[in-house]
Amino acid sequence: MKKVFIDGPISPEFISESIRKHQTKTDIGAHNIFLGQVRADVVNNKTVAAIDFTCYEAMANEILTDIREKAFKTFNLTCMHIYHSLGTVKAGEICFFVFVSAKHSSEVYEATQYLVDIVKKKVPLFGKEIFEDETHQWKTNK
Amino acid sequence: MKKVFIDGPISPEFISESIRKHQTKTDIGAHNIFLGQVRADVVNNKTVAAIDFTCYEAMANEILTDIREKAFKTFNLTCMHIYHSLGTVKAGEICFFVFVSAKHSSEVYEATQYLVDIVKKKVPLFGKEIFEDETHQWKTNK
Amino acid sequence: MAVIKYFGAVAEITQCTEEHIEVKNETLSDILEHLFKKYELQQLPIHIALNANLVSIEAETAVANTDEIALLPPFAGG
Amino acid sequence: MAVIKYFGAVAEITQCTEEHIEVKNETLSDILEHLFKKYELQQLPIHIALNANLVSIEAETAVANTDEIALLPPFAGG
Repeated sequence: MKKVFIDGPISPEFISESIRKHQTKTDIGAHNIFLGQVRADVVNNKTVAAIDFTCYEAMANEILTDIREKAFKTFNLTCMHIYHSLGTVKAGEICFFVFVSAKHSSEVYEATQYLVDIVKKKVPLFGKEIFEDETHQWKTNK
Repeated sequence: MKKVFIDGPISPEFISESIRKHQTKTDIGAHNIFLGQVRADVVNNKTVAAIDFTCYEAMANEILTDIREKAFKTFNLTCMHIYHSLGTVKAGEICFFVFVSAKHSSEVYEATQYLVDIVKKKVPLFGKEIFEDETHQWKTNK
Repeated sequence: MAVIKYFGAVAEITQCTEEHIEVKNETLSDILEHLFKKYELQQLPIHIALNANLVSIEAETAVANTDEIALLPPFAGG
Repeated sequence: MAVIKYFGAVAEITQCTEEHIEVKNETLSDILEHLFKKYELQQLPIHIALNANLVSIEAETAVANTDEIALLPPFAGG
């Protein structure tokens, strides 16, 4: 099982380091990266300052293993990485990083979208949206 | 006209710096990044070591301005950046970087694919694939 | 003892993330009915996982003292 | 003088990236026919740009001494 969960925000340096590691794989011609960034949404005049993520890790790891297997079977990929934050991620910071690589550009787009959508839908992650006044509400994926 | 052309490879640090600059834009919820990486393709037993890119810049800049305008009209984007290398980019290095940002994830995928495809098709860039034995062939987009 | 795990909005209401209960002959439905009443969870949209797999709440599933039951509010990853 | 620009595989054959020609009454087709013959470019798939805009090779377009004509081999960006 590959490491998916990261404490706190996913830094731009972590992303560039992930990209750099793929530069030795010279059969790759195309990378597609999705990044989820915490929005400072305004709800009833209150602004989201951060999201605090928690996870049912035992279940999440099983589901993520299935997701990886299915994606490698469905798409013609060279590499696939999924990272998600746990704990507090402030507005403007990155909480979700999907990284897909293939020989040709045509292979990557659908895989990225599939992974983003299925992680949102199937992985037991919970998000407490903390407003600037320290009240909160629970995030729900539509 | 925004700067598109970069001398030599696009470094992972350039990419992370671009990501970092978007962290102050807290209305963004989703980024999608496409990276084109030079493949060490084998043609008649010879391996591609690098691509040397040249460009008809006057024409490229006009076309890129049209592409940007059309993309902002067609897709609901917050930001859009296109970068392409000129000069020598070795196998494993990145020569093409498309970066699209929007409020919601559903907005970004189609825009990225549109931009990648139209840049490949319409921008007058030329690529000399240099083999390890210093012979070469001219790259052609299908 | 069976382990009951609470997450997110559910854990906020139960005010704990985990508790242990002694199971005799209760089915999954019996246990859940008891917990939903105890914590007044009826209004929440909750999914149930038994040993890390989603299950139907209606199922007359037997529960062993080695089992882990999780009460999961709507997912919010990404 | 009109400027003729050569790129990529075309520039490799012409062995220069730019040349200047004095235009009198020649159309774009006349000039291109001359250049294609001079450099034996007939076999190459070439697009033509007049002042940075793609044009049809067949067009009986007039050319001024301020114009820029570019001979473009297949595009290869990305």
